[in-house]
Amino acid sequence: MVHTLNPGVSLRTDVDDVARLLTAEGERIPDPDLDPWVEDIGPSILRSLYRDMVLVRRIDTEGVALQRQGQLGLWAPCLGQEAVQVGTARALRRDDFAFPSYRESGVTFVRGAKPADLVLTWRGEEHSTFDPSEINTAVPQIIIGAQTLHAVGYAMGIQRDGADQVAATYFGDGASSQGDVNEAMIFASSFGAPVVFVCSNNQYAISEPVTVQAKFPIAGRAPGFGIPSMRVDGNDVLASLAAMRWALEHARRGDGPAFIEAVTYRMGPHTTSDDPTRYRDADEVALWRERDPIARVEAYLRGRGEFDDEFAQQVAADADALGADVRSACLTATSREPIGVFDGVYAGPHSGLDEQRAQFAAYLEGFAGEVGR
Amino acid sequence: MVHTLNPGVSLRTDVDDVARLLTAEGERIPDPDLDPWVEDIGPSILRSLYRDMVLVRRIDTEGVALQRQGQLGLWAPCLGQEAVQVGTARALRRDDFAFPSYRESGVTFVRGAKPADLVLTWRGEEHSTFDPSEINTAVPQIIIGAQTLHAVGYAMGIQRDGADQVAATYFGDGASSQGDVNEAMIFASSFGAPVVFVCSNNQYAISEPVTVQAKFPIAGRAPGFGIPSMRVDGNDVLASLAAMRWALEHARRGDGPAFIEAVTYRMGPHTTSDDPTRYRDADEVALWRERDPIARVEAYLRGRGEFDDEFAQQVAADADALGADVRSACLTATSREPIGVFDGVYAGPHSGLDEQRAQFAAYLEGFAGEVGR
Amino acid sequence: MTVMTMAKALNDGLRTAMRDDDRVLLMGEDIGRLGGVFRITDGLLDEFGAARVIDTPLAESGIMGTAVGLAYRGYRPVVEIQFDGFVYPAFDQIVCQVAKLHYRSRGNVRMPLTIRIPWAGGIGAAEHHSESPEAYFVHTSGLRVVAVSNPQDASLCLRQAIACDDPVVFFEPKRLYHAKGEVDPTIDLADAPPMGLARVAREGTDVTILTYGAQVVTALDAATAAEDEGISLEVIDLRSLSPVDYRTVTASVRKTGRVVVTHEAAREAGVGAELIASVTERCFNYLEAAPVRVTGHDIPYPPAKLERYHLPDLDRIMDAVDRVLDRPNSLSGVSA
Amino acid sequence: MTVMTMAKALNDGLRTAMRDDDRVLLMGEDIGRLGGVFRITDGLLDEFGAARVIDTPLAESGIMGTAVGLAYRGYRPVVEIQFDGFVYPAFDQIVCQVAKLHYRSRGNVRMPLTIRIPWAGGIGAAEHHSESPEAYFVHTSGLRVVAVSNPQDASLCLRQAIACDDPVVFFEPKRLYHAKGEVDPTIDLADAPPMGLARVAREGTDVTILTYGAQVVTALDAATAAEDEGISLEVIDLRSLSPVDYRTVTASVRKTGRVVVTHEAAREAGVGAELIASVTERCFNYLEAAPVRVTGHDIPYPPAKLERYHLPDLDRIMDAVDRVLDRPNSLSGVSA
Ligand SMILES: Cc1ncc(C[n+]2csc(CCOP(=O)(O)OP(=O)(O)O)c2C)c(N)n1
Ligand SMILES: Cc1ncc(C[n+]2csc(CCOP(=O)(O)OP(=O)(O)O)c2C)c(N)n1
Ligand SMILES: [Mg+2]
Ligand SMILES: [Mg+2]
Repeated sequence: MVHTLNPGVSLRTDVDDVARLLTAEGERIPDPDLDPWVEDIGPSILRSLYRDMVLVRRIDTEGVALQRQGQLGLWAPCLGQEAVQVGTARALRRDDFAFPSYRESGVTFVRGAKPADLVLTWRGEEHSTFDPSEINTAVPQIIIGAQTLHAVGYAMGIQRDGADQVAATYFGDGASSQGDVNEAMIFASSFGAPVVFVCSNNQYAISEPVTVQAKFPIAGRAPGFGIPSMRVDGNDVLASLAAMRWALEHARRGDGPAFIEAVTYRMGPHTTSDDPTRYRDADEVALWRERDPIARVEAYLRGRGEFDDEFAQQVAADADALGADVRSACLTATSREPIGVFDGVYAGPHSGLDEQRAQFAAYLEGFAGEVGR
Repeated sequence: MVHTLNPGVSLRTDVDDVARLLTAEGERIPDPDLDPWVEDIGPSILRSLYRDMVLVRRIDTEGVALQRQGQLGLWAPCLGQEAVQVGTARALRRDDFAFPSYRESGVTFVRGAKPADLVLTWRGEEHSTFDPSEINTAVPQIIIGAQTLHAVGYAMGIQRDGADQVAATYFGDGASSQGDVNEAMIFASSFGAPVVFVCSNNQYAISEPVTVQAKFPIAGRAPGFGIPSMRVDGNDVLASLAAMRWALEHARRGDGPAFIEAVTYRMGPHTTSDDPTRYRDADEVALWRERDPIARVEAYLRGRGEFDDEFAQQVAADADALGADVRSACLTATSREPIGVFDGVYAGPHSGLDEQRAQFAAYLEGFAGEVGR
Repeated sequence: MTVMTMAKALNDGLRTAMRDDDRVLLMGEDIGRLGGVFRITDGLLDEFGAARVIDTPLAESGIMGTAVGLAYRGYRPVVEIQFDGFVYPAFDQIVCQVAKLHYRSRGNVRMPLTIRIPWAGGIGAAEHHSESPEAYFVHTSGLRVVAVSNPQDASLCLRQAIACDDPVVFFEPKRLYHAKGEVDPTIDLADAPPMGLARVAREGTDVTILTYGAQVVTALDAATAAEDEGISLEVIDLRSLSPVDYRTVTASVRKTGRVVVTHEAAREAGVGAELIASVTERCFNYLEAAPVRVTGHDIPYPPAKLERYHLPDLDRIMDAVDRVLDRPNSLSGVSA
Repeated sequence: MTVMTMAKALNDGLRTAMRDDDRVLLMGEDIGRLGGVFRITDGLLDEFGAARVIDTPLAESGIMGTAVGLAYRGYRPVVEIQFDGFVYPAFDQIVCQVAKLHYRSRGNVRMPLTIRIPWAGGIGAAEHHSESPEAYFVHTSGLRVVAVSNPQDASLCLRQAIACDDPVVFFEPKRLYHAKGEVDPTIDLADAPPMGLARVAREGTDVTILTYGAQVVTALDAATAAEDEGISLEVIDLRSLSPVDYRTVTASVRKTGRVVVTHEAAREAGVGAELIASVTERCFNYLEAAPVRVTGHDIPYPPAKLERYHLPDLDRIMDAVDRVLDRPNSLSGVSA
């Protein structure tokens, strides 16, 4: 029969209706789909995933602190979302290309962003700092969902180059409502483009709970477009890594796009300008605190005797060092010269703007000479 | 398990993978999902559906002819798509509201459009003629997919009025790729709006076969958004009616949106400007000629002794009369006065445009007085 | 009369409009429990309920398109676009549907939408949060465009925009949200002057400054500074950018003979171009000097730390004043 | 030199660009087997294959957004928007991404996109098929905007646009697609004058007509008509709308002292406003009369049967010429 009323799709949005390998208590549970993808992951890699998550959290703490101190204009915390960011980004090959959103500091960090790259944009010094081609990561995107199409186009370029790279794009639960994200799935499917969609469903789009965007799991949309998808525990770094490996391999071997919905939680405010107490209960936050992505890895490793205080201290020290670097990159930043606002608008000469620039330069110069008016 | 790799969805795009009640040969076959919706449909209603389809086809023939004769600027034939248009539109209640595209002359006709309404827009006299509130049908839409959102908004209005009407929106297979159509499904689902989506998959978006838009059935997308859907034979007027009744009833009783993909075929060119021989084979067209929506109803009724030549002649005569009316509405049309280009831009006074209008009126007046320059 | 911030005046205006007409409803992202990221809809969900204060999915085209459908059904949707830079996904629905449906339907379908846009720069925001897209809408026939500069206008013009049977794009300068002013929130719309008359914000005799939105404040500051130098600036707050109240504008220009236009938006084909072209057409014989524009540069909005070199400030306005007065200390100038 | 239609010249230009650089690829709706609804890409699928001539799903934002991604990867996408009125769904990607990525990435990411738009009216088309959206793009910093008026420019400017490292919005007047002209399709880009110099299409001494696209032809007709009346019009074909070649423009205006601007697009905040504002700023002391605009009305594009009352024709141009020359037979005029 041909109806697609589709009883096969799980219509629950329950946050526990996810694929998982590490429980909140740090217990390793089996999952037939994910297990094959993490057979090689032993304690040492897990420790390094733990370390990355702690570093990302430290960056985040520093970002919030710097903003509070007036050193950054804004910060979008990723507190609580370290597992999906680190797990999926670590699964990428260096020559794959990531298209993150503003909240993915964990992704850009894993990709190789330097301390300055993590804060100068939020400080308002530059719209972006790093050269995308150096760390194979796009300028983080603020226009919700726009980057998903860029990733698909990039993946179409990979196809044309006959390469075996993959483009990966990150976006939120809110973004899933944008036309662009749906068009991205359609283009990806039609062209069989090697792209992986990672939807970090952190339960909120600013104040709007995910139920405003979707009555059913977001992962359930992809198959309709012909894209296989997986819904995983985004607070489980191992599951995130496994799912991403599955998705990347699917795309890399020429089977086209794949989709991951990582169920997680935004522990902090939307940004430092936001006041989440206006729209969500402390209880809910407390519940999710129990599901911390870092604690469970520690618990698991400790349980197996693979984690001791010395290691924890070492990581904490590394994190402090990184935090200090981030802070110093922020505090030692210098702003462009005023005339620098004109830099980089066009790649080539432009009679109109060049004239405007010259006039403004003359104005600034004359003005500098004046003592008051 | 939580993966939605979703083996439940039929991944075939085969045009015969549809729900059907009348075969191309005019055989009535059972369908457990559709049958309950057409229990009351006896020969007399079937004859009237037949009649409507013949009339719609006659309008279409007249439109093409008028265009060939230079009386219309353009015409978008619906030849071959009469069943889905008549079947679904006849299922609507008068106080439901339809949001058609440019190709749905069959829908606007069934809704109550007058002969002039069917041609004056294509003649270039007016962007639209009828008053939407009189026939509960929106201005037909040219911007691909835009009307689907209007239908959802209208349906949200119905909800707010506590009414039991339904909004129905029509669009093509090509349109299914537009962000707007996907956003429409999302809004409809989130708000549980009483709206029915009717996708007339006529296999082509101008020259592009549907496989450019979708590797898998378009109906398979709706469930991902939480919208039940059905894929029916769009050349089967009975199945189209049945599916539409199912969808309307679903929406009307407060269960939210429903989606129909009607698999049909655009027998003619995209518009009279198009040359389909550039992109499709005569064989394919011939194949679909065998699936004619009108012939099968006649065959079915004849087989049951419910259709005779007298009836056929009567309908043909009615069609000729309608065709003549359409032709005469076209040929007797008068154009607005030149100054009429300014009519209806704003609902209230507008100092800028009023001044421009006055100036142009003065210009026209003075100019009329001049003999040459 | 009460003293209140522009944010409060807008909130109040929405409440009044919703009380006056139960077909008015609000749509947007985060406008419900949160009350909008700028709190302009604060408390309205509680008073009017979720059927009239609608938190929508995150899709601007979807918001605008469903608002069109609600208008088809007889509603008067007031849409909040969260920030100026996020209006573009809705551009197609605005340009092809909202602006055209009345014309296209020969007046049968009204589009009494109000599109509220927290607008423009100067607040140190992230990319895409400081845009000045007004010229796009001014150039779009079928729309009306309003930009306010003080709490009283915010209150009254918003109510007028909502009551207007045509679509209105309504710009709210973010950097003035917390500026205070006297407001009479009870003005009877039937008695009020029509929406969109320009306002002589300060009378003067030497130079006319045409401006709108937050730049009105900067221009008034410039006028104060100019006074010290013995120059008298007349500052006109346009309030309506489409249509422009040329009666007020030309009266001023005929008096002063000199014009400076200032806005934050880029210069090229901006609203300033229209103002200068129109003023030149209408007042050519009164002009003593070429009108001058003081605008944002023709660059994408720069990073926050640099925005003060982009936004036309008091000094740049004064420099232009010097130029139209042909005073030697003008630093800028136009090449051939 | 060969005589060919503009359609053929464009087709030829695309072929040359694709042969010259294998990173150039075409994207759009129906551009493959059909060769585009105007046949501009005719035969290119056969020559270059489906990897370089890409029939896309029907979604303009999708086309533009994936083109951005391809540019990230080092490709040079040439996007065809099927008709002028269908560019708006892509507006967000154009304004926020295509126009800004170079600036935003401090020059690290280039966006060498060419956005081809079959453009404007006069062909009796259905709604949304006769739009003149150029001002939106001229106002958008970070874009370049070109509009051609003859086969030679179509051929050369298109190749230059594709070779340009910045995004170019390229307007092709539909009603001239079948107009013929001499073309040298082999011009070496290295030797060619830079894209976007204005062209004196006809020399004259009394009035400067500034125009572009299909209006160039109308303006030239007007110049012929004017000659009979002893009036000498200089017609300037701008070719580049952003940036505008003001050297050529001001040289002409300083000579004639009188300016008429004509375009099909609506007047309010259109390109004509920018031209008049800039000319007034640059040539104030040379102007003998207020510059005048002859444009489409500030209305949505009307139904086909009425378009001739909307499009500025020879008579309306002549009327404006009379006005700037202060001849008594001018019928229009500007109120206060
Ligand atoms: C096109 C667009 N509309 C609105 C916004 C304002 N905005 C910024 S973040 C955000 C919520 C995004 O939610 P989600 O996609 O779930 O990502 P999250 O912030 O939770 O990581 C909104 C509405 C925007 N940046 N872009
Ligand atoms: C936004 C937009 N883009 C492009 C077009 C040009 N166009 C008109 S019809 C059409 C194909 C539509 O195909 P489909 O949705 O399948 O409907 P059909 O014509 O087959 O009924 C296209 C590309 C348009 N009208 N609107
Ligand atoms: Mg979220
Ligand atoms: Mg179709």
